[in-house]
Amino acid sequence: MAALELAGIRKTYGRTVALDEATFDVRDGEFFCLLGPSGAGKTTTLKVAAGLAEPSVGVVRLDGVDVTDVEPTRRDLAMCFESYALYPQHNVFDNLAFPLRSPRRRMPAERTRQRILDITTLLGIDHLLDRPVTQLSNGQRQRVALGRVLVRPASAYLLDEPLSHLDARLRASMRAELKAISGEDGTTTLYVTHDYVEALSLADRIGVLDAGRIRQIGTPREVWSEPADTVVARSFGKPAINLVDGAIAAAGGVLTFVSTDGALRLPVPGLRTSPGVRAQLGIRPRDLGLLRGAGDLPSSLVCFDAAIYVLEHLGRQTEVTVRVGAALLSLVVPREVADGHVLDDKVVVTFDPAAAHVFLPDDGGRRVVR
Amino acid sequence: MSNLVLYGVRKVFRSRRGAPVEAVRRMDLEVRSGELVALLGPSGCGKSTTLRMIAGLEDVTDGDILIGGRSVLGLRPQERNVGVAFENYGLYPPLTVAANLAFGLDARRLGRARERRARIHDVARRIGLLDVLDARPASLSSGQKQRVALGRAIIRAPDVLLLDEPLSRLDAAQRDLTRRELRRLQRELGYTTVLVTHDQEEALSLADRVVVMDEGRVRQVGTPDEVYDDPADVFVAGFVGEPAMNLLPGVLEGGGPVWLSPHVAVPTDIRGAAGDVVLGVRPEDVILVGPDADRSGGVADAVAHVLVVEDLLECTLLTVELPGVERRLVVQTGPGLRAVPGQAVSVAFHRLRTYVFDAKTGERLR
Amino acid sequence: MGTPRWRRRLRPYLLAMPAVLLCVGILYPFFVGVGYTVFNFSDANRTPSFVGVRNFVDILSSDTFWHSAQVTVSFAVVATVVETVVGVGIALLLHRSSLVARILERFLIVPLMVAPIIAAIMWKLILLPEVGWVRPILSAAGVEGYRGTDSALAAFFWSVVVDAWLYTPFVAILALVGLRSLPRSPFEAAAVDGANWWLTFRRLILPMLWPYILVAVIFRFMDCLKVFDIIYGLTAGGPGDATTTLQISAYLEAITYARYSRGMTFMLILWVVVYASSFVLVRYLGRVQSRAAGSV
Amino acid sequence: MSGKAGLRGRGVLADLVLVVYFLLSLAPVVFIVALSLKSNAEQTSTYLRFTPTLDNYRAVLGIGAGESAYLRFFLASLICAVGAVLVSLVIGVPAAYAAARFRFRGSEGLLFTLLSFRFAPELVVIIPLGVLYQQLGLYDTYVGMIWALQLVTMPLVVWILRSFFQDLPPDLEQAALLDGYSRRQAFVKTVLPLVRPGVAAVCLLAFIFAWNNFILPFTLTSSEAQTVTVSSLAFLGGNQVRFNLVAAGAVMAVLPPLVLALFIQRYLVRGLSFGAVKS
Repeated sequence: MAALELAGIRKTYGRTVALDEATFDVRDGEFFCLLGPSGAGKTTTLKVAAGLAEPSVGVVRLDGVDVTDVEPTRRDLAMCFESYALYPQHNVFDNLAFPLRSPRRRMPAERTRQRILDITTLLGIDHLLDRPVTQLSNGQRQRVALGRVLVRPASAYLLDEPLSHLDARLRASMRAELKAISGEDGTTTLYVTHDYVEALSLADRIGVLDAGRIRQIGTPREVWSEPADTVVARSFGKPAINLVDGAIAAAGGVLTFVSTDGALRLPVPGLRTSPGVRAQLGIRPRDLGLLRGAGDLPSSLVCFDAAIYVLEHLGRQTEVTVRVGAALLSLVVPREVADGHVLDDKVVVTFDPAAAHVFLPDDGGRRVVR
Repeated sequence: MSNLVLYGVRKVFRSRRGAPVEAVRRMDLEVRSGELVALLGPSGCGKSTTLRMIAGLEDVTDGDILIGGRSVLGLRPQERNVGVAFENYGLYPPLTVAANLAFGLDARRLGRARERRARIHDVARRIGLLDVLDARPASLSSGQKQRVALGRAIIRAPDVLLLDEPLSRLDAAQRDLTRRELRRLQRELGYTTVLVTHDQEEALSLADRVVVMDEGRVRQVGTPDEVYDDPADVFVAGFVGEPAMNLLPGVLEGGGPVWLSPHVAVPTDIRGAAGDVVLGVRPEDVILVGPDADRSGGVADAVAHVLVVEDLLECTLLTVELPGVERRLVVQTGPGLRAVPGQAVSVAFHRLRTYVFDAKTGERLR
Repeated sequence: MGTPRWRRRLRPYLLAMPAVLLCVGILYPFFVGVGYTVFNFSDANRTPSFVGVRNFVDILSSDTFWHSAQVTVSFAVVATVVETVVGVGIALLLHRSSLVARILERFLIVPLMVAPIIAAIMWKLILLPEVGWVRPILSAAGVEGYRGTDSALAAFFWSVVVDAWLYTPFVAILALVGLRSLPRSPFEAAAVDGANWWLTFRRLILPMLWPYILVAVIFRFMDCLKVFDIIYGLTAGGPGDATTTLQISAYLEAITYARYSRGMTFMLILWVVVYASSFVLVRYLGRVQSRAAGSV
Repeated sequence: MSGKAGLRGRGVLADLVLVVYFLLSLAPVVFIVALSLKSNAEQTSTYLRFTPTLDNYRAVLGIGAGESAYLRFFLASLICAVGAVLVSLVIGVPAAYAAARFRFRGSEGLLFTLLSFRFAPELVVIIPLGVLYQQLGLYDTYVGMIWALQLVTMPLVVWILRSFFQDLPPDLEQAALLDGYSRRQAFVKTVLPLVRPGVAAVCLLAFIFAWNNFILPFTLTSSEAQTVTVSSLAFLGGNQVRFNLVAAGAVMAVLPPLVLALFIQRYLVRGLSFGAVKS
């Protein structure tokens, strides 16, 4: 086990910048998730860490030792490729044995066999050992690829979207499995994913990567409740956070957010900003509600008028999209609350000002602190 | 707009090698005028084949297809007035977006040049393609491609609109956005629509009615709520809903309880049946009873051992082990639950939302 | 335990080194040959003297050169067009689910594997009035007075026929692969849109197939510009100089008459033409391919 | 599809056109085989009906006559083509791998130089090469021919192998590196087994092209290293031409490439188009 550190990594391919000044460290035994959309530079980061790509600028350290010039073979890292990178000429067993039989390890045959059996049983692929990998489904291949990493001890694991090709049910159970394994085994892990649920579930800390730049590093709770900017805010939650364009005004001494067309006006007290700036209001869909009948409204909530744009069932809940002026807002409510509404119905939406975030589009979407 | 009726439709693929494959088995379905019906199922369940038969891209082995009360069996795709948005878009790569939209109008020589231009403009405006009319498909984002495919399908005002996995190639953010727009557009235009998807969330959120298919067979037809709350068999139960329903093997006793292990019995209302069953309960319908989950008030069915805790902030997922039960149980609770692996929790199964299925046939027992 | 960067940087060069040496080994005679063009080097004149651009002036003002150039270009254009049109046509016919097409496709490559010089010999025999099949077939069709390749037009015609016989399959194979790699859904969409075959062909198939056709055209055109085997074997450039292409002229100059400098000058001019056309065509191909690339 | 019924008439017509094309395409082959089986008496007197005889083949191969020039040419073709392919392979595999996997200065230049060999009119190199060979004593030798044939085989080997290497995701070798293998081991254990069929196909194709080449041996050999293609033409040159013998020689010269081509159908398109078109 080792601590892994990337410092000031810049990686360019021709004129395109894949990674820009990426700096982060994965502590000894920590599970660190890099979250970002495709093309954000996640795989490049892993390849730089593994030594498969040479950074244009920057340093990679393992346990404080500069390994930037060390061949990948000698870094003692294990990596799971998104493309699986299984050896098509071998069956499952030989794929898993490949790292154990390498000149660096030369594990005795009996121990190799035992180790492979343990791991494949854990991953639920022990019945496939004699199968050529070309005859496996994508989900099975992915588990073999993961197995090839877990089968051997390493200073750190580098995992590139190891669950992305599994179906929903299997993904959820493998995620839980992976969480259990990492809890017990405690190998330093750098995990790359585009799925925020995986990041929230698995990570000790999350780094949000976008267009080659790290936007924020923090615990799941930090990146969720204190997003550094709109990119981070949009990375978490389903449906995604609502972002409404507008400006900050001072109405009767209280700072108020006013949407561009003036249709939405909401007080946002306690902001450290001045009236007149352009702003984006961010509200998570689960922080909005629908007012049913003339029931009394908790004093902490404010409300505004809207019209129903679309209703979508999500099991026991319904995602309601409402229109306020030109802005569309999604909210998620229990099914019975939405039942009976039809398109273009007038509704009253409730909202907790304390749950709102304000971002400054003129400042790269940075969040205003309260 | 016309209604669409499938009457005993079958499709058998014969290959020179191997046995014939029955891709669709005797399917009966009526899609009412203006309705959106989703065909939902895993890949290879026959849903795309059904769509292709309606479009005329695939022969019908048996049965009849009627659009607006008229059989279309003898008609080539060119002669059926259907609009199709293909899964991989099927855009015409050499043509601009405008020419892609115009292709069907040109081919059928619909209207004068000026009317056609006006129509293209109108459709492009509706689905937000005005800026890219002169671009070629290769330079579009997948969201734009998807909208071109949709625009091409609706521009001729088809009798039936067929959408094959229309959102599958979009990323999560785009998918949510496009899904919403698609739903709104279909409502406004009122097209009779058949949508094919493997994504249960897409089917539930878009459709008026959902047809769940598996291995060429229709498992259930119903509204999204019916399919979700009242699954007809174990396949539907397991396929619809996320996180997926827990399906635990057990033994049903005559008196009602299902024994999951010698230590865990779950009472049910089923009388007069006994034998091997599968007990189904959604993670959200498992209730935590005890100091940390005082909102239930129910009586615990079992004491479980927590294996994994996933705090997803919108909710918390627990993976727990019931005494003597091999299959693990997933429990979904509201956000902010404090639990640690190794802890013991009491769980209760929501009485009205616990389903029992015959272990052999998969049929729901009531 | 690190490996210095310069050693990692060197790795590809070490791997490519032998190939580079080989290129040098082939480029060296080429440059020596380019040197010949400013001397008057021949077997008769083994101690050449510098003549400047006189070789170029002589050749560019000679009728022989312009005649050969005209023959070469006409041959290249006619043969390429014929092979492309027929080849693409055959590919379209083969790209159907017909039993006949499936069986015949297996024989497509047969001519392609025949050495061009052997093909020329075969055809020479076929065209011989004494043993060949052409005379009886023509007379059966009522055409008399067939006399093989002894007129300028006939020699040119049959040269093109032999080239087309050999290389039409090349175009057809490329076009067929192109057709098979085209996505299916645009054509299904076209059917649903109500398009007939001609509209589909004109607006979709042809433009989508263009990158493949272009590869075939480039290869055929470039090869035709330097055609040697077929014409040498069939007519040896005759009758007279009716089918004397540039490479045959150069051969006569440099090898038959051993006038190296003049032969080399011929070749250098042809080489410039070939290089320039390949440069233009390959760049155009690059544009077409990159345009076709991202398209789904 | 119900639509097919309307096209059935057109389908028959299309099949008919195909049949005509293939008759024309295969007729010369049938002709030459027929001619090679004719006796001296029948070669000028009959077209299709004749009594087949293998005498011409016996004559060409010198069976019964003790010594055969043709077999010597055959052997020369074989030595030159195999030699050229082997040299190209040894030099080309590392170069193709480097060009596929690394971006390095000059890689494009190298590739395009090789491609320009393919498109260059051969004489542009042959004329000075011939003079050079006379001076070095390489004229009419196997070594000289093998060297000159690199003009034909080398671009093919490098370009096509590069496209094979490019098709393999680098992930495989990278995985092997991380699994604890050296670069050489990674190449041998992961890449090589996967490209082996492709390499074999390229070798065969390069062999065919080397075998079929005419202008190089025609200008750079005279007797010792003269190949089948050149000698076939020489048969036509004599005073007393026996067409049936020429035909027999031609058939034998065509046979090896045709047989080998059967093994590489899958890779043929990629080979013929230098990797520009993949099937």
